[in-house]
Amino acid sequence: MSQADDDLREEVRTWLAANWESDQKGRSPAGPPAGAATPWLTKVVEARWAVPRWPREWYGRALTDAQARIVELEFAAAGAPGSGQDRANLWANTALAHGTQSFKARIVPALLKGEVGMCLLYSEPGAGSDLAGVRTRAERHGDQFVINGQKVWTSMAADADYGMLIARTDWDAPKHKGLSFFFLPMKQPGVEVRPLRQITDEAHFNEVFLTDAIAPAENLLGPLGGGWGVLLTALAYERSVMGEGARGPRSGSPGPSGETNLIALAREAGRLNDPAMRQDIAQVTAYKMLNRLNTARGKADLAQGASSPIMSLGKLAMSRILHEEARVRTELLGAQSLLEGPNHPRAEDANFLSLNAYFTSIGGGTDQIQRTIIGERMLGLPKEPEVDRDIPFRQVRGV
Amino acid sequence: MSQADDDLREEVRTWLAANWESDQKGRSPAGPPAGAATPWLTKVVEARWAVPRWPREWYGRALTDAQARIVELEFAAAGAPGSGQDRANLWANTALAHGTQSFKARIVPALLKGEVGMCLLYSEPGAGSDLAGVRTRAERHGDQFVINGQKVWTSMAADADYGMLIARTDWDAPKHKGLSFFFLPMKQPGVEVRPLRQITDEAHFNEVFLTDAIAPAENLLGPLGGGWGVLLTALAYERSVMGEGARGPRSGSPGPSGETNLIALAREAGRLNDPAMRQDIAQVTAYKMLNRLNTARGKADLAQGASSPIMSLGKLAMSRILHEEARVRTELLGAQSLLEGPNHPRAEDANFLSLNAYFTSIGGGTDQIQRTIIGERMLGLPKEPEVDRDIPFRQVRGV
Amino acid sequence: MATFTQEDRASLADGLRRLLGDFGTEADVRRTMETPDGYDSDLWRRLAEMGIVGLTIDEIFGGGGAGPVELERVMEETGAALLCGPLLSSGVLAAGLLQALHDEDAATRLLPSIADGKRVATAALTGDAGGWTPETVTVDAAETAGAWSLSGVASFVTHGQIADTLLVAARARGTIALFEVDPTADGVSVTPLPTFDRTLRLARITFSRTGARVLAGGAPAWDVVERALDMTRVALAGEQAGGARRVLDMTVDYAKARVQFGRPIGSFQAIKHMAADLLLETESATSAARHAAQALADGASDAGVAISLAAFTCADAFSAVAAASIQMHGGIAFTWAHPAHLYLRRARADAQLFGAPAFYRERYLRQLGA
Amino acid sequence: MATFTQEDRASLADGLRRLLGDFGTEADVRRTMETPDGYDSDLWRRLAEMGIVGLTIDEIFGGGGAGPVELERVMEETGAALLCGPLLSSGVLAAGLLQALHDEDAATRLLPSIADGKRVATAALTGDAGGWTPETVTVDAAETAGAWSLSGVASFVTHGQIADTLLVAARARGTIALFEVDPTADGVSVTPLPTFDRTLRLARITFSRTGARVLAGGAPAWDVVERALDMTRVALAGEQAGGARRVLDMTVDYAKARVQFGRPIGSFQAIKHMAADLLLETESATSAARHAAQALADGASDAGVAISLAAFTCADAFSAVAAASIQMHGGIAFTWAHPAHLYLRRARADAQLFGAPAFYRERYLRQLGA
Repeated sequence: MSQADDDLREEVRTWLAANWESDQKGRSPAGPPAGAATPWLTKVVEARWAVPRWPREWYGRALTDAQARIVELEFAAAGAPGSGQDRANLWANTALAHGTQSFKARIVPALLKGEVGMCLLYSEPGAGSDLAGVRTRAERHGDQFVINGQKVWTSMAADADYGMLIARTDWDAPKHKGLSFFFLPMKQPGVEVRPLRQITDEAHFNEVFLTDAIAPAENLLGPLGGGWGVLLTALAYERSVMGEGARGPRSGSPGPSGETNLIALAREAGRLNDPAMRQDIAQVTAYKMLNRLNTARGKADLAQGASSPIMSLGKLAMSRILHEEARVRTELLGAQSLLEGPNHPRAEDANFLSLNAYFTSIGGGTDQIQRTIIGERMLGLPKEPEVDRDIPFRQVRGV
Repeated sequence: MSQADDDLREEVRTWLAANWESDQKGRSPAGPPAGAATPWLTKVVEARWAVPRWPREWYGRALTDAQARIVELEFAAAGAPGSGQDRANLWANTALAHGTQSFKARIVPALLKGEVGMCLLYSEPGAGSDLAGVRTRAERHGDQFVINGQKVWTSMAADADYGMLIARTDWDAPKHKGLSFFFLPMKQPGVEVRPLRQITDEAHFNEVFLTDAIAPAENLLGPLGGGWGVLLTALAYERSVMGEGARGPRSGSPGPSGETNLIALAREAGRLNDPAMRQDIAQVTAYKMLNRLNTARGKADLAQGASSPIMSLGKLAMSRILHEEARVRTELLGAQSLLEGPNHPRAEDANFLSLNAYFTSIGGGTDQIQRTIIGERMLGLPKEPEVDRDIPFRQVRGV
Repeated sequence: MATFTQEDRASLADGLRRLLGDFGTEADVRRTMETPDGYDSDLWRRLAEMGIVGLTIDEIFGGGGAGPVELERVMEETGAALLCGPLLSSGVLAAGLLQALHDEDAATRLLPSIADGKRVATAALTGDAGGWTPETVTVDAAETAGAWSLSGVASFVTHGQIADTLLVAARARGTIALFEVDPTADGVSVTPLPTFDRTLRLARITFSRTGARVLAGGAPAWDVVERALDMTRVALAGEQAGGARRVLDMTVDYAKARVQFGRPIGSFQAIKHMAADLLLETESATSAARHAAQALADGASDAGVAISLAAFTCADAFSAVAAASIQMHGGIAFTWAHPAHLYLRRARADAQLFGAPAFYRERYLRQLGA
Repeated sequence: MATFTQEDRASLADGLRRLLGDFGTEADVRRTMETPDGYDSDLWRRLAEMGIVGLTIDEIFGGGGAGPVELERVMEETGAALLCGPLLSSGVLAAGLLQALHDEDAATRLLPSIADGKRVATAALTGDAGGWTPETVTVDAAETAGAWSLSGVASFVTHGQIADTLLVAARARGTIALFEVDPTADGVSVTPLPTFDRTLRLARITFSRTGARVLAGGAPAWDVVERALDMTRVALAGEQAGGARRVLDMTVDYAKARVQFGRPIGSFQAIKHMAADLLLETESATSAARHAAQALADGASDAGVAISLAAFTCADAFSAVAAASIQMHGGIAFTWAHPAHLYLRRARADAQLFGAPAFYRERYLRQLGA
């Protein structure tokens, strides 16, 4: 520990002691939710604690990662939110990395202070696994882009002020090269948000219909036709946050099943002495523990600078955990699993989980896509022939 | 039942009564093994009972399939071998369908009478799943072909008089179009047979090294460059025989494990009351029963002329059965499965099966290849892009 | 009993498929499953007219006189279409009890109106624990001066909330006997149970000194229940096999049509190989269900083994196919508007209705003498 | 006990990997596994010189004074190379017993020669039933005038046929005590057992009034056995994790190089996705083995849970990876000449050596309080 580190820690502590009262609102790791703006967040930003890794001209202190961790640790110790946004605020990082000076000057502070709500306009009915196949059309007219198309699986769309949008600006370029990335203003007539009813009978997501929606030219992030690159960095931020166990907007939630563990349920159901069930209970419990151990080891490797393939295995592992837990819960409940509703909470758990598990095994890239990514990026296995890669997008089958 | 059918049945019965003594040697469904030639087989052939569906000029009676079944049933009832070779004799059927008149005249009767031993020269070290990728070279010199290359997984090669050989005669044609099919004489200096030691520590198969081996031009079956078509019909015969439960030369054998069933083993091991093991035992026993039911239903559909996807599922099902049975046997034995040898027959069963199961899940097309075939031929799912299909073979990667 | 040729069975199935194609579409299912009664009285009438409701009821009682083989084929069609309604409860289970019982009077009184669909009957055979074994019966019968009354609880009663007639298994004189109860009688309270499978209806029924008509003179009746349950298990197996096949067909069609990365997703091995495995499960389920039906029809000595095999094979196959189907469809099948989850809900319900797969695997092994 | 930094551990592993790369190649393994003794005395000497054999033996006895964490890392390397020899029997299990026992004399007499590899010791802890629980001990000890003798049977004794010293668990005065036996003593009969894993050596040993030296004064010793077994389980988990990783690497390399249909087979989803699943199993095994080692080193209260978790996770992972590897290689891995089956044989052996995965899953649940 250097003297500089000690001084820094001292400075943060002193500042927190002087400014933090612990009754304040928290933040989601993916950035403050809409309307989460608080005097506190503003204070944190102005005191340059929100993004200590960033340069001074952008509310930062140009600290090293190690130093920034010190700041985050002190904030965590005090239970104070708002720091570490240089790692975790998907929106602000994307804007800072790719926005124009004037746009950044306007949007970045607002994002850090939680003054604007955001959503993701990535997936389309025709572009799920194949995100680069989006067909939402953005055409330049003077100093603005006119956007037409449909997006889906957008959470928080109703409250959002902006959506990070990937749209096609060039139909003659190959699929990855004709895309552009925008901060699309959501509060306008051309944007219609319709809740999407899920198989769980909930509606956490929306379809977003874009009809001559307008994005000012300065809301273009990155170069025209360079949207895929911007999207990849944005997805990387998202994954890094998800990797830390926080649930990004496109990851699943175990739902009620989290409330009680399998052993408790088995005891309650009088099945804890069934040797066959015990094997299943042990295995699912083990899968969960192993996923925690893998994540911890992956983090440790990364902390030591060693690259680790483990992180990207987490989602695949979680998918198996959720589906297997649903299966075992159902078997433990037997006929009870026929029922649902508030009077049958255990059945509700098992049934909800049996459906919501697909959220993780499909959402944010299906298990099949994950296996391809792991095989190619982690194990270095060769890609398949890509029939749609180097031809004009308008000639791709199905377009 | 028509009068003609009754007359036929009567004729067969009378003939069998007059000629068959039940102390004679049996035949393998894939055709008489080498050296299985018997006076009896000769008798059957000359009496035109061996291939009743075939035309009269080829030892047959031009009977309908229904009539031929009557003949086979009578032979089966008497326990007499030799009939039904028009369905089951891979070698004779292939020769009859594709050989030249003079070649057929010489080879077909010998095959029906079991006077010549046969083997298959299909797979190569570089052409396993991708059989059409064979690189054994056949070059025409005057009235014969000179053959160089290596074949593998050939059973009965040491005793064989001929091998059915697929070799490449045109390297500038696409992979499927440059192949030709031969009856290769095996007893010649250019053919070296080396036993292949398997992971089971047995050697049922051989590598066959071909060094300037000679095949007379008249041993070419089908047109030059038309070998793939001939191979497909040959494989179809093989599958139809295998589909009937008989094990073709490239299908697996359950080995010792067949001798005792799982319930008996569990009782012997004192594990029959373990509820967890009982679930596994029930499931594996069920898989076996289901495979029998599927085969029976598939045959019934075929008998009614309805096409049935079931037959081609049998190999995939058998693969699961064998691997799962090995797993359950091992779990039942516990520490005993560490051992092998004559003093530990149960361990020998489990360990042998755990290895030999790959014979079925890899041999004759891996489970993965089977799933592709089932998906495309049975379910009509589209093929993958084939990077090597329409280019000269010499340009194919890896050649 | 009437005899049916292969052609009779095929035309019966074809006619039913056409009827369900007209009046039992996905839209009809979605509409019907939201109604309190959970069935479409109009479609029910048509099914009765076609002879489906009374299919296995003796012809002397106005039924079709068919057996398990015909029933299984019919259920493959209703399973494929996710038919909502009391066919299994009334036409199969309740009718099966009345035909297995030796009670001429009850049969004469009840079977004709069950066959023509005007009467919906069901059976109350188990308590809150579920299980469908004699031990799980929690209704007691008492006789005073030749008059019987029932007290206790029956649960998981399929379509109990719409039944005109309840056939109740109750403890009487140290055995299990069957009783006929009018659900509107005093002391009967019928509570609908919320079901995860919204095409299903279940009820919990309490009896408190409820007047009941004893059937077959109160003779021990659990063997009768088992015979009716065997017919029901065969029917359910057919429903599961038919459901699995329809889901597989839907999924394969989608895999051919859905293009990602410039290719139909069915051209990717991940999807293609899953589909091949599902075909094996589906064909095995069909084989198991039809084999069980034939064995029961033949009165084969191993019919019980065949029925247990079908019970867990078809339950697991339908569940596996319905579950994999959602994964193979991807996001679109995560929406309420897509039918995939309706099949998964049905598959999960069918797998528990008269005993779970693990129960039947254990039973199968016991029946095999282990 | 010595302290090791991350760097120390890395260089220890690197040095061992180089040594095995020179003298523990596949060819060496194949040659060694066909010898009666099943180990290469030359390589054994080098391992001793490198401090591997005595790694976890206290420094005062000439060992390396290392703990479970270093041992686990080392075993990952020996597992990857399919090392043949009594490392686990002598350097881990027997040495572990002597270090857990309070018998200064035995420790002083035996540990130094075990550490320098000149003495091969092993432990006889179970009978013909296997099981490695006190109930499965089938050797009885009798004392007459201060002299102890053993009678009975011990089986599955690892490397029992080459051991210079046997540490035997026997029933004495109604408890289980440990005894030291010279295998050349009267009444000892050592029968080698044929093993499916040809890189392993097992023996069955019978004792008939065999003179034995009682250890720790005949104090109840099963807790000592459990402590030595915990160290052994951690070592075995490391061996399994290392074996799984080597097999996965081999398989991935082959999938990149092997061309069929004009493409490396690793470009097909069927192979690629299998490999991805195997990576998850392999990483989980590595995490479980290292976590168990750390927990044991820390004397954590949940070390037992961590060790059970590692025991079945690493056993199942190694078995699954070795089995899938053969399928992914195809025909070439069905030949004796290909190493894949050597790993499958080792994986199947390791999964049974000190208790099967199902046994450890059950134990894990009990240790979790269920």
